[in-house]
Amino acid sequence: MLLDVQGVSTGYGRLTVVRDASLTVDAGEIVAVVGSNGVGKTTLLKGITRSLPITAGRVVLDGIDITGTKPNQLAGLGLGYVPQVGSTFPDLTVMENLLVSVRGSLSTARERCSRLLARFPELERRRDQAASTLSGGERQMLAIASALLSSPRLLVLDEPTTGLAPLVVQQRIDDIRRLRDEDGAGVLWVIEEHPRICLPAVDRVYFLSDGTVSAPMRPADLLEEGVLEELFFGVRA
Amino acid sequence: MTRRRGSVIPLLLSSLVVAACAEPGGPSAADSGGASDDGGDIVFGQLLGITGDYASFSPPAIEAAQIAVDEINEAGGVLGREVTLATEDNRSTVDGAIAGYQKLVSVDGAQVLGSLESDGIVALYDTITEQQLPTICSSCGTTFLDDKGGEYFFRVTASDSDAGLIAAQLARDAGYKNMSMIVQNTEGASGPAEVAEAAFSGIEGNEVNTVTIEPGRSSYAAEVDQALSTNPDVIYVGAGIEAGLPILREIHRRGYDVPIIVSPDLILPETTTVPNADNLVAALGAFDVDSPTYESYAERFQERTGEEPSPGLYDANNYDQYILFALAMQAAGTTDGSEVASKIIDVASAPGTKVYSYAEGLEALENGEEINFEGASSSLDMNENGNLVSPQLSILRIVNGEWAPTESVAIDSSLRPSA
Amino acid sequence: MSTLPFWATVLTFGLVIGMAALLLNIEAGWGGMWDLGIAGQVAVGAYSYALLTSPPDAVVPGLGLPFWAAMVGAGLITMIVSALIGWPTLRLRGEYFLITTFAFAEIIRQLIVIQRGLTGGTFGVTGIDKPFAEYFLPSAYPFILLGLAAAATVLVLLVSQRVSNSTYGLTLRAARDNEPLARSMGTAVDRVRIATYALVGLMTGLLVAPVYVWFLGALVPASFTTHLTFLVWTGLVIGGLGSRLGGLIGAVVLTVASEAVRLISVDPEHASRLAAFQPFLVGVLLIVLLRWRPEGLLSERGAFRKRAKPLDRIRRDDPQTLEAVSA
Amino acid sequence: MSAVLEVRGVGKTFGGVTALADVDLTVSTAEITALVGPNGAGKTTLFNVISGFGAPYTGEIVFDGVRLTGRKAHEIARLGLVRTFQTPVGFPSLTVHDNLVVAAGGHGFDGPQDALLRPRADRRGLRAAAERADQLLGEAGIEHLASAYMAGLSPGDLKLLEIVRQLASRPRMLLLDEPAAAMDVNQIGTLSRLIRGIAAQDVGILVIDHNLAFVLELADRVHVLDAGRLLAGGTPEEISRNADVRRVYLGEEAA
Amino acid sequence: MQSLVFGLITGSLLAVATAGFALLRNTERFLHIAHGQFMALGAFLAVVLTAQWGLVPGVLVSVTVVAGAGVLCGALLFDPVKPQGGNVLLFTSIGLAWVIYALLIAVFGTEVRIFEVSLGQGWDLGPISLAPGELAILAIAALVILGLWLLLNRTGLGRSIRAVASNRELAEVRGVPVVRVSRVIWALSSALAAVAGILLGVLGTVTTELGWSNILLVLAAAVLGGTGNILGVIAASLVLGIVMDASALVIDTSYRPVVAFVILIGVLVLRPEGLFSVARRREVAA
Repeated sequence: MLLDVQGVSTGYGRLTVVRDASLTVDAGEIVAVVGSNGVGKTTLLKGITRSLPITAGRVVLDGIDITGTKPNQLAGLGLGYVPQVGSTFPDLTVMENLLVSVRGSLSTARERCSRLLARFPELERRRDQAASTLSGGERQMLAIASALLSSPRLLVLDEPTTGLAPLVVQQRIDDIRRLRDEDGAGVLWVIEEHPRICLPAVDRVYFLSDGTVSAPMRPADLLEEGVLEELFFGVRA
Repeated sequence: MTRRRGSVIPLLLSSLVVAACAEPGGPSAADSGGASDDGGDIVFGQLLGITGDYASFSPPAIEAAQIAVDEINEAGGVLGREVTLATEDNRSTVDGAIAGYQKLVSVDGAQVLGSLESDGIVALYDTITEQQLPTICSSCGTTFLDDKGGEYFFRVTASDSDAGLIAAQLARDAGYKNMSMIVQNTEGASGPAEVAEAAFSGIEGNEVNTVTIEPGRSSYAAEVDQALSTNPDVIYVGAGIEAGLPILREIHRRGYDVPIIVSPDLILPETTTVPNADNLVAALGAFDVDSPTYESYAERFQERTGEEPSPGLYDANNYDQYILFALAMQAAGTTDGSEVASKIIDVASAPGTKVYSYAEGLEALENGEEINFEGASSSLDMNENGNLVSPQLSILRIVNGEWAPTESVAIDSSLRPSA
Repeated sequence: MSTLPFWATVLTFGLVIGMAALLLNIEAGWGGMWDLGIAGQVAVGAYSYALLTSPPDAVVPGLGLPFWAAMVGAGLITMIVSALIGWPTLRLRGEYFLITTFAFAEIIRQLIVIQRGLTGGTFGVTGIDKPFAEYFLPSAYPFILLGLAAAATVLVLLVSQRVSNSTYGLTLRAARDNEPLARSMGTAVDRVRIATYALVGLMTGLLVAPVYVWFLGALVPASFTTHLTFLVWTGLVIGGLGSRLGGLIGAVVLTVASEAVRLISVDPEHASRLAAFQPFLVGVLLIVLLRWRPEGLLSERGAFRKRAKPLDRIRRDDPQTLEAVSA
Repeated sequence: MSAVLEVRGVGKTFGGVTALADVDLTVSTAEITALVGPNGAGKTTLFNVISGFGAPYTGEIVFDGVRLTGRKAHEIARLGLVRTFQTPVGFPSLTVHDNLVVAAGGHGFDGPQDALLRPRADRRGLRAAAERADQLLGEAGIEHLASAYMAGLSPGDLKLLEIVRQLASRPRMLLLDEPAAAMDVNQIGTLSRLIRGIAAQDVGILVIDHNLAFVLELADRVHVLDAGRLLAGGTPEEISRNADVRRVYLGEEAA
Repeated sequence: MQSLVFGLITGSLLAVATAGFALLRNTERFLHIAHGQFMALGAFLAVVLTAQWGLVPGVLVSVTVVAGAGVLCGALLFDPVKPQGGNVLLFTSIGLAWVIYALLIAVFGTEVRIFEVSLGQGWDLGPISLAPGELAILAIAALVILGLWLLLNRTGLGRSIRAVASNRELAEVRGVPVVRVSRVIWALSSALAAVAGILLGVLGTVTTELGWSNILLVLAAAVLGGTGNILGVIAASLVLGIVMDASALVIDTSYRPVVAFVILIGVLVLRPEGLFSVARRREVAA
């Protein structure tokens, strides 16, 4: 098991937002967490990626307990995280954004980044532009690309498709699939918008409401007529 | 300003206040002059900038004061009592001076006040006059005291007006016509500079270009450039060491090789190292190096510090002021402030037997003679405003890497703007 | 010898700084306007007072008004100057506001230095008219001055108390906490802030500056450097930003503690080390208090406890929260 | 049906990006109006435009017969058009009670003059505001929170107070920005009752929210905003069947 | 012309002083008022040490010592109060400024100190005059700034620093050792302060007031430069230096210090994001 989250509670200060959340991700698997705005999806991810303190439970990454680990050590342990807000360095160029994630000598780093950029032709064209000049979709692409540089075995994505046009959303989904298929990575993916576009790409899904994580479900069950409507709209169409 | 001093109302009101505030059984603070005559040690107060802008002047001045007090005590003290020195820091600021003054007067019980520089003293002028505390200042050049002294205020140094006049006189006598003045925007520097400017430009055919500078800048290149833009044949630099030194170096850097008259603040060892040191000339209230007082003082100063007294640091002036206090107090026969103050001009000036040490003066006074103390810094003869009548001024230049007096001059009073 | 006049003088200075700290508390503690230009406002008030009282034939000529009229005049002048400074400045946020007020104070001080004809330049203004001086012996006057300072402090304290218990004070604190929300409730935040700036200016010119002038006895620009600003700020931070009495207590503790050093007798040779004590004390107090008791000796919550029960500590001015709100 | 707010052809751009384009919207006091749309659709931008926050826009907004163009936020609030905020921090270092007092105290707090020159009147005003605050706390059933500091409240309580506080000033119309976010089911129930109660008192309501379930249940009329444009408008039933809305929300391919 | 050269010297010294200040402002997000005192500390140490050990070793040792002091202060004084936000950091820095100021007085005394270095006499180069020492100061300042720019833009460490400045949380997520980078920034910033203090001391004099008298100008330059790019800070410093020195041609020299602050206020009121700040499009999440 790549990621094992066991009964985790986390939140801001004394405020517990997520309670007793458990979920798992296996290698080569895309796992989604679905839920509407404000139910604690981002909080859960911040807890897993150690940006927020965990008040109960533990997080195990590939057999290593990371409950007490500092966020900047996670990349070295094979966890790549793309936050929802502020997922790029706006003042750095595209190339520099990528280089930040690479340790080791400059020449090998450049080589690796160039190889990676070859997979993202839109970014390749803008390699010396500041990230702040990119469009929303390009920015998300850059964010995913930079997370990939640490050769993660687990990729944690916080709503990478928010605010993107459906066509662009599909492109991002293809990127994510490729990760699973080509690199054999596990993906934990938070989805709020476009569930119907995104869910077919997913292997397993958890539904999050009011800080509580449901039992794992098959995406196909969710995609059945009316289920999403009930979860999201509260009515049966 | 009318002050109904001595009327009954103030006494009544004050005693009420004091009764309400004073420590039970403690001595009343309402006595004028601060201290009561209780037969213990006599306290000479000393208020100067141990820290802050004037800090570099205080170490030698404190040594000099201690030399004076030791001399007084060795001769048997004043009125048969020991003299002690109480020193307070004014932080070179006004509020520091006020707190320090209160400490000296009310805590230490200082019966006279010696001070070094002008700022705090000018602020305290009214208070000191009202409290009738005899006060001498050893390096206050401020023109404020030109007509305000004489009652409780005295100074044993030349006025800034004189310092300004002599600068103009120097330039005139050397035949210069076109002077550029670089003047720091502080009271000590701009006071004399204004007098110099008025006096020099008052002479027909002369031109003056004045550039004001603010201290505390990283460089003064632009200001110096402007001063040099009129191609002066003589430059006047009135500034403290902090700004003065870079200005002198900057003048040299710009390749100007004309005489530079500097204000007394710059007569310091540091300025002897500037590349254009040979061009520098300054005038200063001279130490009367031939006087026996100076010789004996200089010897003791050398013993204590291993250094020569330096006119630019006013240590001999500081020594003189405490000897004057002691003699005046002895002459008055009391420590009462107004009595002592009224004797200061008497013991400093003719007529009277010339005396060259406290012991000599004490002896003469005990013999009932009038005395005229000749100080280490000058003859100390004062006019009715407590200003030196004929400040001895000498022209200093840098000789063999040291500031040295080269000649003495008297002020040409025809240069005085009012004259 | 009695140390009382000395303490009276020190305490007078402490009250001057204390009054300024109380006013700063209205502005910064409750209003959230972190003003680094206090020295400038005090300077405007002090010079206004001095020039209004100074006789027309003095070295630095003035109008020769009686002291009370000059106090009112100084109050009005400082109020107008403060409002004029506040008008462009108050639109700026955070550090930009800090820097701008800082710069304004420095400009005022430099103008005082430069405008010799009006202000006496670095020579300063002497011969200050001290009220009631003619009725008392000079040795008793420190106590009179202390009494006047205490009376002025009581007035400032009354104003501060009134503000703290008024709708205006509540609005001020609300606008500090969350400006967009305050606007959305109909509060003209800019107007409230300029009015606050003007009120602080008025009180500074009316009371703080004159007492400071009486205490100083003469004005030189060196008395209005940023050191004065930092002294007031340190007093307020020590006492507790946002509390009712903290500024006063903190400032008095600070000034008394740093002047008490004078009572330690040392060899003059070591005097410069001792003299370094005041800045050292100010600095250490600031660092230590901010670290271990950031709310100061008295806290805002303590001051407005009434019916409040303590909850966990909050981060005021949390930029993220406010940014999120205004986004 | 009396229209209290009319938005006519409003458009707005940020540095070349169109945030709103030609938005028409009418809110009447008779019904609860909702505005839904995905993230970045421009809902909050529209709120900011209406309530006077942010830079100028094109088009026209009329509230109660008064053109709002060029008016400052506090002036608009004084007309009785009051908004809430998505992040409901309130005034964090004031107590809940004081938060309400600020809102209830009327709009006239422009400076210290009343506090200093008319202290008695000021005190009376403060007391009246405090009574109004007590009453509102009672109505909302949260008296127990009166002396708590805002900074210590739970997100749900903060959300609730965000509305209760703005009610204190007796508005003509409320703009509610995501009132149900971060609330649990029970709180959402309370919230819906509260909003309906307000609407019943002839107060106009425009609510934006992500939570479609909540909005569809609450509102009488729903508008859908996508990429700055109004996509659809109608009753909740119509909206939940609308193909465009499904496409935008769930990502279904348009049929 | 000549005043342009003077302005260039003033401005380049200001740029060295401000670069370090801006580095801290952009990464640690507070106004480091004690930066001025680090300048004074560097100048005093260098005056004393160069007199004993010669110019180069003295300067190197004092810059190193100041850098170390900066790291220590950052770790012991500032890191613990970081969660309390920029204002607390700012006032902690003011407190530190007072403490260093007091220690300078206590240890070195208040006497004016000078470097025993001559800048030589000016060469006449057409309309301008430039002394070898002035050229050296300009060159050193330029080298320091160039070195800083290369470090920031051409090395991994520099990228990490800029990444922390640009988005601290993300930098942490991307595996940047933020604490270590923060230490490096403190060292770098303090070392720059020391270099600036020494250069100022060589050009003028060294006094305990050196820190206080320069910090406001540093603040002004940093704010005018904006937070985006170190080049903005350098440009702002040069502009301030040149305008201050060139103002002597137009108005009385006593107004020189006022000029800088009037510009500062004017710019802040008209363009609060700074004169040279690259208009940064914010990442819109909503």
